[in-house]
Amino acid sequence: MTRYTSATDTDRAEMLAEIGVGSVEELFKQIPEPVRLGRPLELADGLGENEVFERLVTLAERNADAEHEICFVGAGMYDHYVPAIVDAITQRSEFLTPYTPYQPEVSQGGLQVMFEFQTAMSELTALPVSGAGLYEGPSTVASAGYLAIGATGRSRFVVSRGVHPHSRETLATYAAGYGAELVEVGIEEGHTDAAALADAVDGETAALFLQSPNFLGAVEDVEALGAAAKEHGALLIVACDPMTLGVLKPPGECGADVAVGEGQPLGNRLDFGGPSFGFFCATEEHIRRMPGRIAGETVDADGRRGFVLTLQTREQHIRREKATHNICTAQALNALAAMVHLAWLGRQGYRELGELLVQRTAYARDRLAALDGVELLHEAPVAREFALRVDAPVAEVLDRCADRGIAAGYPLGREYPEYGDGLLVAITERRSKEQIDQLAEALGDAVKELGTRNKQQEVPA
Amino acid sequence: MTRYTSATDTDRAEMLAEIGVGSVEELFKQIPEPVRLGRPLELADGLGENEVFERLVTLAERNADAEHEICFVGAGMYDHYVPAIVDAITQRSEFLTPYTPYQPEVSQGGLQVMFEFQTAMSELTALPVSGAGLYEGPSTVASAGYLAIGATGRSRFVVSRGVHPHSRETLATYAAGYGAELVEVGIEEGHTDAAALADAVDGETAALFLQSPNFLGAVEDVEALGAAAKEHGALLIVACDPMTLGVLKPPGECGADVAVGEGQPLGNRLDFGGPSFGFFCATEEHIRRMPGRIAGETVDADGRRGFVLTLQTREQHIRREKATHNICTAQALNALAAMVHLAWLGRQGYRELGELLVQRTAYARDRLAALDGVELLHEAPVAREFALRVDAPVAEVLDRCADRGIAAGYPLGREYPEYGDGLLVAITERRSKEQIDQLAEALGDAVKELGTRNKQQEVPA
Amino acid sequence: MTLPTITETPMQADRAKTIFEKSVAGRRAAVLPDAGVPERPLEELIPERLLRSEPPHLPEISEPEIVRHYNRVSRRNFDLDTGFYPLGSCTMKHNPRLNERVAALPGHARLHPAQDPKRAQGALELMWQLQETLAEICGLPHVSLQPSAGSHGELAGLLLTRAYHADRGEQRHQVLTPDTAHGTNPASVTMAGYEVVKVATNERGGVEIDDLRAKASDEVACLMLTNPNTLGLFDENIAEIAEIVHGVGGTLYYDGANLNAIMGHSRPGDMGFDIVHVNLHKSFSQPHGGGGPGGGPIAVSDRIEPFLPRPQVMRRDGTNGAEPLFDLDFERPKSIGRLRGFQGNFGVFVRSYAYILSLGGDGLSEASETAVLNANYLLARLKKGRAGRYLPVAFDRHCMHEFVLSGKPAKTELGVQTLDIAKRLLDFGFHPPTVYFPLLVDEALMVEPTETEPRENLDAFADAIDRILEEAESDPEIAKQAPYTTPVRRLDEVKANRQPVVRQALA
Amino acid sequence: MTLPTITETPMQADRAKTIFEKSVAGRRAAVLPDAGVPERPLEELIPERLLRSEPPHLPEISEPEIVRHYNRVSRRNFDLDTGFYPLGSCTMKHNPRLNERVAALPGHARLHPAQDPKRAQGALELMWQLQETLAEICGLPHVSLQPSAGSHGELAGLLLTRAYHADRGEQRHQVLTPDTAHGTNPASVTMAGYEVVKVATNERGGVEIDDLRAKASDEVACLMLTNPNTLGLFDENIAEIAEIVHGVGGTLYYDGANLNAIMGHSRPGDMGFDIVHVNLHKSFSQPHGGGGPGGGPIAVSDRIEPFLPRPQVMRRDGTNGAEPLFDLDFERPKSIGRLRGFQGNFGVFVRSYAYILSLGGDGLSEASETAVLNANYLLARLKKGRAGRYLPVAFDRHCMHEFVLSGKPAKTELGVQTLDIAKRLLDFGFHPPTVYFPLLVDEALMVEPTETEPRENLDAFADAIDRILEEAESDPEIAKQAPYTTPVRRLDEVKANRQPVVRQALA
Ligand SMILES: Cc1ncc(COP(=O)(O)O)c(C=O)c1O
Ligand SMILES: Cc1ncc(COP(=O)(O)O)c(C=O)c1O
Repeated sequence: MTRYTSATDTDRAEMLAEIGVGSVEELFKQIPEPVRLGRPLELADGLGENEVFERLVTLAERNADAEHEICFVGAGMYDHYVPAIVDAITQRSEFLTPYTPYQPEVSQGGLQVMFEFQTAMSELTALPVSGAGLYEGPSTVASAGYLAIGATGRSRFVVSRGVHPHSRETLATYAAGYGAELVEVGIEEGHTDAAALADAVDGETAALFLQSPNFLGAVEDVEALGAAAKEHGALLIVACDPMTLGVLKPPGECGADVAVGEGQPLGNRLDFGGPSFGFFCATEEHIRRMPGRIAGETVDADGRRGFVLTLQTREQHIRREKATHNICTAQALNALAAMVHLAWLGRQGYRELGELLVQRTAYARDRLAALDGVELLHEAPVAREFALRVDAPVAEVLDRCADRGIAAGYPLGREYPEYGDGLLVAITERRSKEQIDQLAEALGDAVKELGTRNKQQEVPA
Repeated sequence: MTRYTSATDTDRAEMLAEIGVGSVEELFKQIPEPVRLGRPLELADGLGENEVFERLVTLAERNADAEHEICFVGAGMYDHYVPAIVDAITQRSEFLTPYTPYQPEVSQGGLQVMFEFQTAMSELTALPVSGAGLYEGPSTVASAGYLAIGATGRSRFVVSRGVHPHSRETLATYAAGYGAELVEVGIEEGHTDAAALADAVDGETAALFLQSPNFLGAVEDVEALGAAAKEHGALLIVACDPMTLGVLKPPGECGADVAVGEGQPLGNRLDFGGPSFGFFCATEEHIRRMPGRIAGETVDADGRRGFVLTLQTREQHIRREKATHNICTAQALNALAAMVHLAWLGRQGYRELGELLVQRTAYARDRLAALDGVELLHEAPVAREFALRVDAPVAEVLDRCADRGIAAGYPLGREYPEYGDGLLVAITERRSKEQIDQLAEALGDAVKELGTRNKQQEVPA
Repeated sequence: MTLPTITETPMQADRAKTIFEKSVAGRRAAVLPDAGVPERPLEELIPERLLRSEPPHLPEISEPEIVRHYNRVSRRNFDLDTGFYPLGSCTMKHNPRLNERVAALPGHARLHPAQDPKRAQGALELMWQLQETLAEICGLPHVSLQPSAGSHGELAGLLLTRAYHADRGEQRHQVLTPDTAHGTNPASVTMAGYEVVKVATNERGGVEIDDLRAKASDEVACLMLTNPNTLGLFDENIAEIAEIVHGVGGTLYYDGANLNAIMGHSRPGDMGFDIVHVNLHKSFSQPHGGGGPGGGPIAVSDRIEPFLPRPQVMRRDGTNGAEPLFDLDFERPKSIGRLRGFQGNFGVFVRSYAYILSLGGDGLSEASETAVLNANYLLARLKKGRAGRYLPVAFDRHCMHEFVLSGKPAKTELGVQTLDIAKRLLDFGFHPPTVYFPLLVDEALMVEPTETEPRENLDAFADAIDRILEEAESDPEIAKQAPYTTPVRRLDEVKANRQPVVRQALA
Repeated sequence: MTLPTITETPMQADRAKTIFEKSVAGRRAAVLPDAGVPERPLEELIPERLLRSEPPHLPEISEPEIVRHYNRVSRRNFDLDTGFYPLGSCTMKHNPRLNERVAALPGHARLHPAQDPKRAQGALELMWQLQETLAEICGLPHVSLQPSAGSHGELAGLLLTRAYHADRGEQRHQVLTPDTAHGTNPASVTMAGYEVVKVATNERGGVEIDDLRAKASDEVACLMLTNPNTLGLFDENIAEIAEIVHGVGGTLYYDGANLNAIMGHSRPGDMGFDIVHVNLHKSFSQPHGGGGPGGGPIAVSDRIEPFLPRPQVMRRDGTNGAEPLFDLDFERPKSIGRLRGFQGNFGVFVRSYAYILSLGGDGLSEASETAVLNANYLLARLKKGRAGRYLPVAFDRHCMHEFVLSGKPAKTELGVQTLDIAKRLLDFGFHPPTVYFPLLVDEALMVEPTETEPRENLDAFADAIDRILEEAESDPEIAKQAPYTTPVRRLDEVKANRQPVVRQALA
């Protein structure tokens, strides 16, 4: 077995002598007999490094990953290209292996990165304050709810059905704890139903939750929808996709009080869903209610510039039951990855990438909608993902495409039974025109073969 | 196109102004018109990082590599497991991106590693002096020849046919330059023909070249064979496989004056043949003729311990045409990989690995030799590789095995026409008993199907 | 002019500069592929009022300079791969690079979380195997890998408790936590909508049974406990404690931060706990990453199982000798629901699973033994020196994998506080222990060496502590003004809090 | 006791200790798999007299401590990813991490070099494409990728020359090299069995034509030239030079170390060169690795082609529209033979090919432009300051991608040598230029900024040089005793040479 330890028999003997006991066993005597295990763990014996490697390779190769399949699946996590410098930097021991920066004098690296990250996210969302990152998107949405309750003293959430189903579900899970009622507002032609929303938001509402682009890919008119929240003194909480903010009006310019979202598209690999990070930005007034770590600038005893964890009186380790959140270990390394990716994209590249997504998405949408047996689920403007209806069983269509090495999209049925024939297709800069054309072919063939009606027959000869 | 540069149009304009020219073009005026290219290079336009990545993935996937094929090919380079810490350490910018340590004050990292590497190689070979590494095995053998000429003032090499064909060929190539005659001594039953060798070595002989285990896998009796060299005052140059020296008597204990070899098995990946490194160890008396960099210990102005490149008067940058070798850029990073691998193996692990190879090789040899239509090419003792004869066209046998995901070995025919039916099979710690059994099955089937005689028929019913 | 003398270290002299300050308009690193499709004006595709007018001020900088920036910045961190990091309660054990390697395999790293389970069998099997393994280690049969870290696991555990009681038609409002509890425990309690009730600590460092008995009632939903607790001591009364809490119908929650002490020796499930969280980034070697990512799987007993988060990884036996099939179960009617997006921090699971495969059952139990040996050895070494006088151990027993010293005598007798000692340790090249926690101990120093430290490092640390106390005996100012050699010296946290500057002002 | 003052930097205080000195008997990192086969006594398999009696004294140390050791040791290096590295003739340009990523793909990294070409088509195509690309850049139609670095390429070129002449029944003994030539050129000449004849340099820094003419004879096998030469100057007489050498039947060898100046602007083949080596680790971004690995492919003209090393990558057109097939050609009857094992430093080829794909033709030519711009800008900046007086440029022309200053005035007027300036630069955080080369220039400083440096770094370097000269004006001792802040200060090389300690003494 692999040990990663140093103690030899000699070490052990000498150390025990120093402690003054005869065996390690003696040290374990403080565990009362009845709760001792008294048998070896029923786990396999340890392995050498190359054996573990082979074992993991074998498992990994039983997954159809985006390097071996053309991946049009999105639904919140996207197959963006992670530049090589992201790996090189995040794998540096100096970033990979420290703990949370509790000793700022020897943690300036991590703290400065947090400060830079906060600046970048604040720029992206056009909100003045950003935290250093939370777990991932959906739980970050739930955390925003917790802030809203504290900030408004109210406990009713109005949530658009366009918000990611995972976020809505997680919000509900958390709400069962901190106590809040959820009201959902439906979707009409791709967009949040504005009229229903205006009705739903009232003086008891702590927060209105929107997402743009919403889960069906539609770009929402956040400003217009958010007016109801402003009117009733509810917070406007907007979930957004950080890869679209080079093109879309940022939440801060749409009246959002809080912007949150899934950080994965920024420098984080798919990893079957994690680790990634959630971002959390807000207006100045909420700074002392923000969840999680925040780095701040200051000076040292000699006047040198430096960074520290700040406003720690919000946090669990200082405030305990009065903390604004319970989070401790978060996702610092993932936030670093995002920061490096953003620096690599740069101001121009970030915008260009957003535009590239819009253009290719428009092409793909037109191309697929033109297929027999395929139509748009909605015609609302989209940025990087769009929803289709296919005239054939979606699961089977996806299997057919998979046989041709294409992951064609995300089936909407489980989470939106009303769109049982719905398919969500996502585009990244890795998805070339040729691949989109391949998808069109595969999807077209699949729908033709599996279609419930045969279009040919409909057309009079 | 990707640039990796910083100069913006503004930078360019201001820099040109500072230089006092109107355009970059003007700076290129020193190139006379007739030798200017005057047209763009006929190369594709540059690509974005993700496009280059996709392109290279596509190429890479058209190779059958040892992660996707069970590799029993050796012939000088072996599919050993490279521990993950080797990559982590060699990929650190601090080791990856400096030049040769010309400024020792800021190169102590690299210099100390060289010193450690020299110590380790000297331990492995049981010779007191080691250089910091040359290109790879075969050219290092040739470099040893150059040293022998200088050391003896003679120019005749006696070379065992058991020395790697690439080494013999490279030695011949070099010898055409520095002027030396090559005499080859044949193989008998796997071993260098001792009698022929004793005849071949004479008072004009600069060096005797042996390899152990030799190319056919046989462990040579270096001491006995080397006696002829000692007798005639020729240098005994021994090429060895560094992965066998935990088990086999080291060259330094067999009377070798120089030990050389291919370093790939130590911490270096296969890489389709390179980069790896060659090691070069010698007795004390040759220290001032050694090729390439050597690090030495010293102290700094304040008395601190430190390391420098030493005995530089051997080298081209100081001695120019009088240098003991022309090498400049060598393979420092690959030597670092070896050092980390050796430290990881450690004294015990290094020996255990050698023993593991011997045991599995013995098993594999017995197992394969028992197959119908397969027999041993020789019965000499082996350490980690052995030679078979197969009673079927070797190339076709290999194709059949490849169809079953197995690279069965190295065909001897090209380099040893006398063993046109010969197959060299190599074992590493990655080749499990199960894989050896799989090989036996595949090889057995292939030989049976392709065999020139049908063994069944031979046996009287 | 005289010869230069060193007044600042090179790193101190290199003042912090952010990447934004290195930005020059027009520079860039990334080059994107051409769209390759017929392009249309943006406004045709998305109404202009929904578009951004000006791109955000991201840095404009070339790739080589980005690399240099972050490489240089990285060196301003102290990290585990450089030196001893005995941060109590954090289990700073070695982070094997093998785990990084296997996590990076494209079959893991580029697997989309919404991939059809049929085409993600390897990933689901890995998760299932990890679940089984954690169940065996914790002594509880059911595991959910969803929680993203310890505190997320705590919240999950409390929500499970709520669901469990609700399912029985009960409403309970209190959660008991000992005064030694980690800050996340009470914070989680509040977040889960409960009220914290503190339980006192007895003279052996365990739960004060009488106090517990007094506070146990049908209002109590749960008792949260760490065992060994944050003093590094195993609570010998655990069976009785469990009986009391179960007696009033509460659940027992095990904060697994200290699991590294007892792997293969004792199991929370066997102690009577109903719910356990495991910190994959502590006991199971996931690197801490400067503050995450981590993983906080929970293991639970049968009665809690119905409420586990959705989706749950499941294994279906193959029929007629076929391979088993792995799937995600979304149909869990009593589930508390999702705790997060998708299935959890899968990349962390890969690393921890690789770690467990490497050590095996025997290796895990040996790891705990060595962790306990190391802690007791270091404690013994310290006791023999000046620390024995100025930094006495808070509860004088053999410890488990960590121990807590009190800096009270140092403060009163020498005039140096725990903080000063911690800062002075930095000059000696050590990361300080956790300080001022647990709150119960005055001027606490909480030391956890972990099993992966060789004895020499423990000796060197003990010697450094002794040197620092020796210095303080002759001049306490040395420690009070420390550190001297770190990239920056003591930082003004008050200023940072008063006028928070939490982002860079940009044009 | 007074408060500690810094007398050494933290790294200076951390004295060098080798991994062997950290070894403790019985410790280990690796765990090997079980043999898994019936084991037999070793002596049964290999005669005892051929066996090793005692294992070598390799370090005995745990994995975490190995990592710490090399991480700490690594920081004692200055590296390109940290700062400006204007080492003349070495082309310290950015090393993109993309290239490391693609080289590490298992299809490359774990491909056995003896794999049947049928099953290594991707690798062979890559090599073939790289050959084609280098041919186009060099203006010579045939390429061998075999040589492992520049000096290996030089040797190859000279052996090719020898084979070429032998094939014509000629025996020649001399090789001409200008006095500005790099040390590897004369060393290669000797190793290839030729005699070096030096050619003088004219007042514009080029080859002295009269001297060349005088030395050109039918004894001359070859002229080796760098162009731009090691002074960073393009030899305007190159056409005439070629004519002279070709006139006497010699070959022209191009040392490609300075190719970075002219990519896409001028081609050695068009200048009349017969053989060119390319340093993949200079112009084509392979990281230098602290002294390798590199790659030194050669490109040659038609008349040299028959003699190229074996094996050669070849492309066979597919019949009937099939894909082309790539293969290794071993049947080259006139070949000089192998220069090394297998096919060359393939991993280096992958990196350089990725680099070329990234930049493309336009990018390469722009890289050369920017390299030349940067060099001239830095030269202009330096000239304006004190360097103009104390470190004048050796040949006052526009330079190409690098330039050479002479420290002679600094030495005579200020009493500081080039070495002192170099050492003092270390304190300013810069890697010094190449010093004392080319030999022709007294107290030479050879500065090559490369295209990947931003202007600010050039400015900062110029400012540092100015500061150093300013210091020297008032006190030359400052430079003479420099450096002060590096991990060690000036090292005693004489001692190292007198009693060489080239390995650690072990038990
Ligand atoms: C005792 C204890 N409980 C809980 C936690 C919280 O764990 P996490 O940081 O994973 O949320 C910690 C972490 O420091 C801890 O030490
Ligand atoms: C001008 C010149 N020629 C030749 C060489 C030798 O190249 P290599 O180090 O690749 O052998 C160098 C390398 O420094 C050089 O600068």
